[in-house]
Amino acid sequence: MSSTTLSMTPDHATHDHASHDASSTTKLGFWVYVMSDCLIFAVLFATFGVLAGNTANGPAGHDIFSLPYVATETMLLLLSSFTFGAGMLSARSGRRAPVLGWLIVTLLLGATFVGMEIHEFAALIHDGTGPDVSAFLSAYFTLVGTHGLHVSLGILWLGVMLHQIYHYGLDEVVMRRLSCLSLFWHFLDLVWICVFTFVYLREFV
Amino acid sequence: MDFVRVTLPSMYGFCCWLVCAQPRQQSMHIAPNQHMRGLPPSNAACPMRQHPSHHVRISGDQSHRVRLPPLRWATLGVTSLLAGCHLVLFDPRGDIGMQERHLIVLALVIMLSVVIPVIALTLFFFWRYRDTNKNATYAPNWAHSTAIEVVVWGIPCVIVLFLSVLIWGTTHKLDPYRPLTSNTSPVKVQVVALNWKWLFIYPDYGIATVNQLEIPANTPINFQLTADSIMNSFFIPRLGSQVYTMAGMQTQLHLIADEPGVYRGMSSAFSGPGFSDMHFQVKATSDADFRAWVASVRHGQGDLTHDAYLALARPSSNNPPTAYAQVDNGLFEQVVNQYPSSMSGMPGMHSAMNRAKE
Amino acid sequence: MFGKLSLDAIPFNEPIIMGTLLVVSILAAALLGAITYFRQWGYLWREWLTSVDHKRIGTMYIILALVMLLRGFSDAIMMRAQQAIAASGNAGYLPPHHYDQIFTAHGVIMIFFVATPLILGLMNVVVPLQIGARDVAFPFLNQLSFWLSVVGAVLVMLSMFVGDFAATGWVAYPPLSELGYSPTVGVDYYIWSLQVSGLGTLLTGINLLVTILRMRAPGMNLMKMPVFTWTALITNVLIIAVFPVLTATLALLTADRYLGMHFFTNEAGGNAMMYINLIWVWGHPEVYILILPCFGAFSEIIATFSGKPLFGYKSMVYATASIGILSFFVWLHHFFTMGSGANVNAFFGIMTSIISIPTGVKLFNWLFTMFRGRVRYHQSTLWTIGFMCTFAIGGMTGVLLAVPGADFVLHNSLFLVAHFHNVIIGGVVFGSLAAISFWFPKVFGFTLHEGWGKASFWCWLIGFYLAFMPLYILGFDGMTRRMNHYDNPDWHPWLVVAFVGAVVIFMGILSTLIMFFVSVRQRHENRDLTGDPWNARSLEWATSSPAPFYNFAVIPTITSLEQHWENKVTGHAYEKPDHYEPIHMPRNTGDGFIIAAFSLGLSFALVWHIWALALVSLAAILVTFVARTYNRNTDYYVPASEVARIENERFARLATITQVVPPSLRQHEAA
Amino acid sequence: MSTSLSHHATAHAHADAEAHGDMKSYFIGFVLSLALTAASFGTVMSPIVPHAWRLGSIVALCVAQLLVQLSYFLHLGTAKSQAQNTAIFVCTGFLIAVVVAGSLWVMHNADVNMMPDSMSVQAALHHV
Repeated sequence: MSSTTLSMTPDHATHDHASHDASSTTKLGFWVYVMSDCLIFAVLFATFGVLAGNTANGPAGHDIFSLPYVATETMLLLLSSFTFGAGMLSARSGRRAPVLGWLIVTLLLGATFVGMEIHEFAALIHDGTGPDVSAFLSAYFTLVGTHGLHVSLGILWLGVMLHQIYHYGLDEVVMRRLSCLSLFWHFLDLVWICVFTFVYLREFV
Repeated sequence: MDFVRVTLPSMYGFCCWLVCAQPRQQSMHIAPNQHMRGLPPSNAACPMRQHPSHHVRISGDQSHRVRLPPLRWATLGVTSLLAGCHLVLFDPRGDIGMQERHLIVLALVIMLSVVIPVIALTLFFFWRYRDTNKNATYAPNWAHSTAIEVVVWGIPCVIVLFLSVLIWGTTHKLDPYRPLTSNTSPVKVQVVALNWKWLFIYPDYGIATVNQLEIPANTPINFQLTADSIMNSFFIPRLGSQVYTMAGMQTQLHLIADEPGVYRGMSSAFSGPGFSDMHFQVKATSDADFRAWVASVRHGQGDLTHDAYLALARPSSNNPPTAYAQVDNGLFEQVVNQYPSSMSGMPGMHSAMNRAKE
Repeated sequence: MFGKLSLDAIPFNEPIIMGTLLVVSILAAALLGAITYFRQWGYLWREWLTSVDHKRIGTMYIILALVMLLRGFSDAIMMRAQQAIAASGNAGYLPPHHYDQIFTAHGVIMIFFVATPLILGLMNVVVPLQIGARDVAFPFLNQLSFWLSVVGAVLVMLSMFVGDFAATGWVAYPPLSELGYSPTVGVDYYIWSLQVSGLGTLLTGINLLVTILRMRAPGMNLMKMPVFTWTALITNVLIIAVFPVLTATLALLTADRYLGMHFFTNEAGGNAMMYINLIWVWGHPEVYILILPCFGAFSEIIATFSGKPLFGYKSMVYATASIGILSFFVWLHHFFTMGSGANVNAFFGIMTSIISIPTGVKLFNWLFTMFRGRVRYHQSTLWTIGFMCTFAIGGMTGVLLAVPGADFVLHNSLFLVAHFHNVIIGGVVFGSLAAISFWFPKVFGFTLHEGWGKASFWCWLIGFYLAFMPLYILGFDGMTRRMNHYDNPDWHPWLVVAFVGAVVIFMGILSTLIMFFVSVRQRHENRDLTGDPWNARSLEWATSSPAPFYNFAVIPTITSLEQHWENKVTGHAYEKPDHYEPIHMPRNTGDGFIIAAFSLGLSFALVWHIWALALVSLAAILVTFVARTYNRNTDYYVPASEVARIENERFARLATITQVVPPSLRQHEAA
Repeated sequence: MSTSLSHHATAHAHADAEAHGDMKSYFIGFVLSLALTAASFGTVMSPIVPHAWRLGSIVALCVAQLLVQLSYFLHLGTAKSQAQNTAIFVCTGFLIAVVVAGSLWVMHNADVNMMPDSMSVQAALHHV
């Protein structure tokens, strides 16, 4: 790096070609990261599978879960997935205002989902059936909590993206990051589908 | 390059010396505290320990060993060469240990039949095709030969196929949970790994010992094992397999001592500061001596009640071998079930056990 | 305010530790003083601490590994000394609580902070050069990953002087690693250093995988990729596949220790066996992650110094790929004796023996690469031969341990200890030292001193056999691992021999350090002017030594598996391109270093429960990271004139050499 | 400066619209997901499905919904631009199956082997 370097803006063609490669390379890298995140959830699901029966002297799943509550949470997340998709469509057509609108709705839906989850956890801990009561509760809190943490990180990221769209408009860098965030958001939906099936519904089979 | 040419053969020779010529160990003398070190008084000539086939067959069926006569003689040849008779695992005193030794030697022989030629060939090619040796043929673009590929993939596949058959058979035969077939009725011993000492309970005789395992020879011993808190591994090298001992769980092990003797037992899974002192003495005696020993313990004192157990369970190491004339019935089950994992467990029991121990 | 941290966290009553602290502080003071005296802080910050160049980051990985090798080896020789003394009643000089920390730290340091940085460093340096790329796919991420690994190493070193380290063995099995039985901060140091460096390794895995998949030179399809890059590809797939399992497992242990949960506790339904199962789901692929790049390095070295292409390239690739896949089906051989059923043990035993087939194939292929070659006795060739012989023995004992019946008596014995040292020293250490001497000129422009390199080899080889053959024999004699003292006099002579072996290995390490010192001093006599000191075959030797920061002025188009060799034979090597394009390069940045520094604050605060500092550090990390996303000036264009200037210098230098391409090659061209 | 860039982005955007789906496909995906979710909850909350069949059906519905989400929202498929992501996802799926199924098999086998002996807990209680 010892050479003197000037930042020279080259002609448009090479810049555009390079940036298209950069964006698809970044998306591939992010997709591989999402796959590694799947592995973390795989371990949490396997641990939940092993410890689900170990309720020690605490309650079992069907004593503490409420399916309508979970159904509402699921609807929120599904809707947020749809609104995010709609946001991406208007982003691709370059219209900034509707993008901001859709994404703000997505953020609110996500925030409500996380709020409901925190409420559920707080109620359980308040009733004395917190994660430190039994292996089953530890596994439940950690699996659902890790998913909640991921949704919260997604919301934080969404907030930053809202500001960047407002600040930079929909240029390549912002579009690249939006499509990564869209992968992440939809991936959260996939994990939640497994969560409500194997954690909640399985208890009431 | 002569520096390399001189040291190369010597290096190879060094490996052979290490593997083959076992220096005679002077530990065969019979010392007063012989029993402490668990070394059997063995005759000076120390003939190659004959496989107990001429003894009364303990484990009934003959089919357990794979019948490959030439390989079997090679195995015995290598055993005497390789092991010398003082290495514990090559000089077992129990049928399980015998079978495992045979398995080790058989696998070693199979692998050596590949490894020795590979190492020899490596050194030979390295020397033969050195760049200063101009009369060695040089084929700068030769990098493929289907024949060699077939052999290179083929030989390992054949060997692994044989090994897999061997693994499948011997793993089931040597499964620690598999009771030994024998015409003498087994003795049941319950083992509790405490923090850095071993507790042995004889439920059928109502007695217990610490750091001292008395067993009748030529009698299958059915072990049920657990731990009080930290995980350990129950291992008597002379008699064969080891198995983990874990809290809240019960593992099983079936061993047999083919002849009377004093053997060394230990924990082979690290379990904290006292781990290095966590060894015990196994004394295999004749049936009569065993009954006499049980009687003498029964008439001694020491009552392993529930509270006595809790006191014993407190961390300590180098506990001298002691015996208890009486043992609370079902103490072992209480220790195993002190950590109930599901509602059906005993909430009351669990907290009482632990509170007393703090 | 300071959580659990207080002055009595520093072990004043431990003379050995206080002595080491003194020595380390003196050395550190001397080093920092020298840097200040020679006014090198600006240079270090500009050229190294903020560098995103994959070659510099790779070099720093290897420097980190060699420094931590000294710490890891001192643990080793202290253990050998203790076991050589503590026989029949003699308690030795290390009480159990200190000894247990030493063998745990030895395992953690050697695996996570010596072997892992060695292979990450090698892959970082070599992969972009071999596939004709300018840098890795995500240069900033690469820098961040390196500094996260450094933070992990710093945490482990800190644990020696402030508080203690885990005394549980390097895989920290519960219930011993649970709060009830390891109440001190030792296991927390273990957890956070592995979480931080593990994240760094995972991100490097993703980085290098995308680099190999997307940034190969035009024309280089997968079957024209050099073998080292193939092993790097499979290694990075394994890293991405299993490091999340390590992260999740340690997170569960953290939840137990910090939030009172019951994943692996004895009480309330915890199941310690699940930890054992999960840690080895990561554990076994991890050892293949460490060994595969070294297999790749040996393939390149043996082909180059035999003057022949690697024998059976296709079967080497299939063997590497099958090792990658099979490595997910073998983990249970680490706990055959836990009490699993015969069917489970037999399945995993058979799978473990099956995975020895591709490893055997690779050994045969190296053998036939030498066959009918012209083998030059360069130091890296000696390492390769030492590896082939030693690894054959290690592989044999490995397959023996794969037979459950044999493992029932050999598990956790010194036989097992000798086996894994056999394959890690014989494989990874020999492989890394061979690769360092092989690719050193490509990074620094001069070759390493042959004499000291070979001295290091012989010391390592003889030292290894002296140190670990006795352990095989002790394993057969029923001695188990991690024993602080023992009362069986038969074991004592062998342990003394093992100690002597450790001393000889120390001389090997010393020779390596002297080699570096002497080579730097004599660098002008050993300059590599052509960029191809070994008359090698793959693409990285086509560019100059030391490789310019952009690696290739013009990205070559690939038509053959050994493009550089092909060019040399057909006379097209070292052709001066007619014109140069501006090169798009990433800009140096301090963000990786800064984020890592905050993560050191975060993890230290978490170890000592200083919650305020933890929150502040976490916030600082997030702010720095988000601030970087607003920085749009993260890359620049090197003007064509600048590229031309550097390249012209190079071709001027090449013109001064009469025979750029060795004459022996020319004859083939004619034949 | 940004307007010209975004204008450029729009021209660019049309190029890969098909690969990323349009409003209709998002809507279909959403409705399908809703239906599958309702079916899953219905299976458990209403008496229609017999108990023996419930676990199998919620697992099947879960897999179905995963596939819907993957194709409609994550745009995985056999199209050329998506092939690499799909291949990577399939490999990860295979790996997850091995890790989860392998762990469950090993742990189930271990738990069965480690179950305390026939002497039931109640009997032990009787002796306290």
